[in-house]
Amino acid sequence: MVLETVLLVAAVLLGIGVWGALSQQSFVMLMMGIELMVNGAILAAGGLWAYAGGGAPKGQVLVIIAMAVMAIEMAIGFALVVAVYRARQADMTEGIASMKG
Amino acid sequence: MTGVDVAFWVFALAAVWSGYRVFRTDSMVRASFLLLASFLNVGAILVLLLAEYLGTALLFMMTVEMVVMALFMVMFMMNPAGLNPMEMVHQPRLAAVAGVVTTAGLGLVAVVVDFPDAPVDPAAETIRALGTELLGGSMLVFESAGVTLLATMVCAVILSAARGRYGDGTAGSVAPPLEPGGDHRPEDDLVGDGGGGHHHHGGH
Amino acid sequence: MTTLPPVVAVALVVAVLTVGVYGVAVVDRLVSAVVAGWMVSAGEALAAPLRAVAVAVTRQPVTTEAPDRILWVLAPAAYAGLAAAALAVVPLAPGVAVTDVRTGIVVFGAAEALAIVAIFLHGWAPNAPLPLIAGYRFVGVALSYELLSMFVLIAAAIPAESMSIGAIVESQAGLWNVIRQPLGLPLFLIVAAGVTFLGPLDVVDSTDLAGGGAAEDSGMQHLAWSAARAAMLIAFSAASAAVFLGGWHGPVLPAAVWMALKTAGVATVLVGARHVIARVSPERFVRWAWTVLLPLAFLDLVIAGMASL
Amino acid sequence: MAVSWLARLAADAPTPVFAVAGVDAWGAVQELRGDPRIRLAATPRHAAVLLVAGTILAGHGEALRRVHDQLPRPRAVVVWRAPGTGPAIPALAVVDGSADEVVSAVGRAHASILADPTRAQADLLPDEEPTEWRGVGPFGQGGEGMMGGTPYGRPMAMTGDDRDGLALDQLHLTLGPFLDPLPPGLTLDVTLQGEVLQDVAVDRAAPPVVDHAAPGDPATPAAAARRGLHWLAHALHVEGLDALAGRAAHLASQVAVGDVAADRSADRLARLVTATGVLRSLRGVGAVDGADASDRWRQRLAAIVAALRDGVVPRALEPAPSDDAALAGLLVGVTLTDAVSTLVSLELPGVLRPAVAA
Repeated sequence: MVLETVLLVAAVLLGIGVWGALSQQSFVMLMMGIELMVNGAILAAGGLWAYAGGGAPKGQVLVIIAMAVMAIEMAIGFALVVAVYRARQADMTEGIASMKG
Repeated sequence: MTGVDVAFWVFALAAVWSGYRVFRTDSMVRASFLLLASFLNVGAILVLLLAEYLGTALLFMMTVEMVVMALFMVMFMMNPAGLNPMEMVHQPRLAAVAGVVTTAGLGLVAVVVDFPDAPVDPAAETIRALGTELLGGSMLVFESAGVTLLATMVCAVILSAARGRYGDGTAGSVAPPLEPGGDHRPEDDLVGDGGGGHHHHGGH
Repeated sequence: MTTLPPVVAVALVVAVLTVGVYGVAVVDRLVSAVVAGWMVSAGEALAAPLRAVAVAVTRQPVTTEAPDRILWVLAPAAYAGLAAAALAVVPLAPGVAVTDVRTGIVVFGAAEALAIVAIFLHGWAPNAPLPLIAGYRFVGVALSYELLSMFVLIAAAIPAESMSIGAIVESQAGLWNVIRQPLGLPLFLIVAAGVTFLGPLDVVDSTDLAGGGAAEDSGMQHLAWSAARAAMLIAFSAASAAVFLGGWHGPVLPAAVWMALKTAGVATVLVGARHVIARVSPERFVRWAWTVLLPLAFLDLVIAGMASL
Repeated sequence: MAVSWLARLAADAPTPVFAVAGVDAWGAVQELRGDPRIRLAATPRHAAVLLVAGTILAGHGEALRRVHDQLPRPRAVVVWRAPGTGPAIPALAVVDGSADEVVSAVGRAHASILADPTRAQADLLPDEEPTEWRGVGPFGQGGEGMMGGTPYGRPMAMTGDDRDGLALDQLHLTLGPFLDPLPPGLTLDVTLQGEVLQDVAVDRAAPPVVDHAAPGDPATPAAAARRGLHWLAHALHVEGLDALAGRAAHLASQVAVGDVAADRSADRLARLVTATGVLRSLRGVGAVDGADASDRWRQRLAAIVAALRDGVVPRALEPAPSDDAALAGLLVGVTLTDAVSTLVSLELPGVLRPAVAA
């Protein structure tokens, strides 16, 4: 386990997240892709903190912020899905092809 | 290879494999819990990296989050149990290319860039340092995150509530066409349709 | 805090859980006999768990239509494993912790949260309606006490100035947390009853769903699930004893004996409550949890914070 | 030998029994909860012996056979007080005697299948999928596309409005006729959204065979107390208080043999039941004509105590829903837990009479 391998694993996770977020039609599956991207980012930040940051506490704060971002993304994402579903009965991205109305 | 290395590769492969399976399974519930498995493995790697608190906090947070996720998945999507095949994708080629390009680009950065070599001291009080930092130097950041989360909660409740400040939240909205991209049919408007729309899942 | 060698540590956790599960079964038998007004001899009560095991072993497993076999088998194993993980961070005597990590209460909280997943999947896996309803119902209820547990544990960590459970025990040398933070223990016991779905909070394997989450389990499968449930009860009892009842602190008797007595006491109270308190409706409990229990947990945190100023 | 040692150990345990009872034998079955030699299981999956008691309606033959096959092997059937009509089921033992005799017979049946598993009873129904679906559709899933078909014979969940104005998936279920918490023979077709009942219909598919099944009003105080205690034992069991249910059932058997100490025990039982908080937790559940489940429990407890202590035969109890529609109306819009609590709290014959006389 060295910095390069940790970052490579993080890159693969991010790549899978990008692929999932772009290819999935369902809102919730799309959000899963985004979560997986943040997962990769957290791993990368943790790896850099441990190997290149000399254990600076600010590095850990960054990870905590990433987790907060994930929580916010989730909460707002689900709230939007509920709002859209309530208004349009749609839970797929194509279901709201037009944003009017 | 030391025990830590073996553990790292086990966790890393498990994280990647379960992350990939998220988008390849037929069941929403399995998808959520595979994503959780990916998070758990990343949390375990963080513990190996001596970020004990972050690793365990990630486990804790993601578990609750994925339980909520699974609930939502099943609430909003048909076929929760994976009895029928689930293939809801668009632009698969573009997505795959984007994924590979992202991985390759970031991987290149990981290999090529010469990062400073400053490993964390295993004896350091990292958790105490984190606590002091959160309530000391980075207090503004920490508090901003807290306030943002509060604002998020308020927003989420407002967005998802059935009734807004100005009456019914769905007033003026229209039902989606039956086919993606199809014409909107006025008779499908939700307004005045007491029962709500039943078209979306009306596949048979 | 020293850490035991891995082999000893695993053996210790398995031994404590085995004795604990057996003890829970015996106490359950005794309490239910007293409440039912039956005569039960000590030998009979001691033999009851073994007989129950024999009944389970002689039954063949059954299956449902298109179940998720892997998860169905994995769920009890995961639940028991989480009980072991939760118990591992609780020191059983000074210096005798399996792994007294610095983030003890966070690990305990994570095990608790993952237990929700295990219980849900156990209901989901058989692909049958009643277990499925039980699984979803549990998730709905469980999300409301996850916060409670974290608040009371953090409040207990404040006077110790550490998240390690060993340090929390040390901080109670003079005054136990049950007196210093009177709201902590009752709230934590509610969480314990919830995560092990006992008695008033048995919203999972409840009789109103004809067995609920375990309605499709038979023989060994049901036995494994019940044993995992009892193991989690022991983990929670040990944590309650360590975090709120002063752990190994106590006069005259050796430290480990005090810890064992306190753990057994908490477990007995929880098992006894099962037979004398009626089940609450999940819907009403959730309302009550968010409007009454959560503010109480806040108050607990405020009391702990004020006291440490 | 290890196996026989295990079998002996298992035979010494309380025998796990799943009871299927006709209306006429339901009370007697509840009284078995007071016997420590057997344990009435909540689901056939937890049982070793199937106890078929009293008159089973001919229309419930299919359901009875299905329950039989749900018992894990090795299994045995004991038939008790069968009138000779109704669906036939192969039995290891047929008993027409007292509760004590049937408990002994159940224990013997369990011991005999443990000692010799070849004596255990085979499946009654063929092991096959309820619907032919394999190979149909592009993925062999039994339908067309992601939404199509009825995988494993079950329709896909369709959406319907819930109480928060969101159109979410619904689950259609049939509960009964032998579901442990429900009155015997009652079959409900329900539509669930989450745990909330959106639609309830009482199923009348099973034609009645006998009409003497509905118990008449009790003539003596002892009979009235016993009937009340049978109800109490079942109700306590459903509310998660099995040990107290055992106490109530035991008291019922004491009353049956004319034990003089029964009145004091009844008083104590009523106090214990009140102390569990069950009356408080049922407040506001299933109100009929202003009386909720809690009121019905309180009335019934008072009636039991009065019958035993003062020798009073209680007058007709609180109002029950008059017909199926009223019963279904009582259950729609509440959670499954509350619906079950409501059903349990109702006077049983009030629910069952229409079911038998339809």
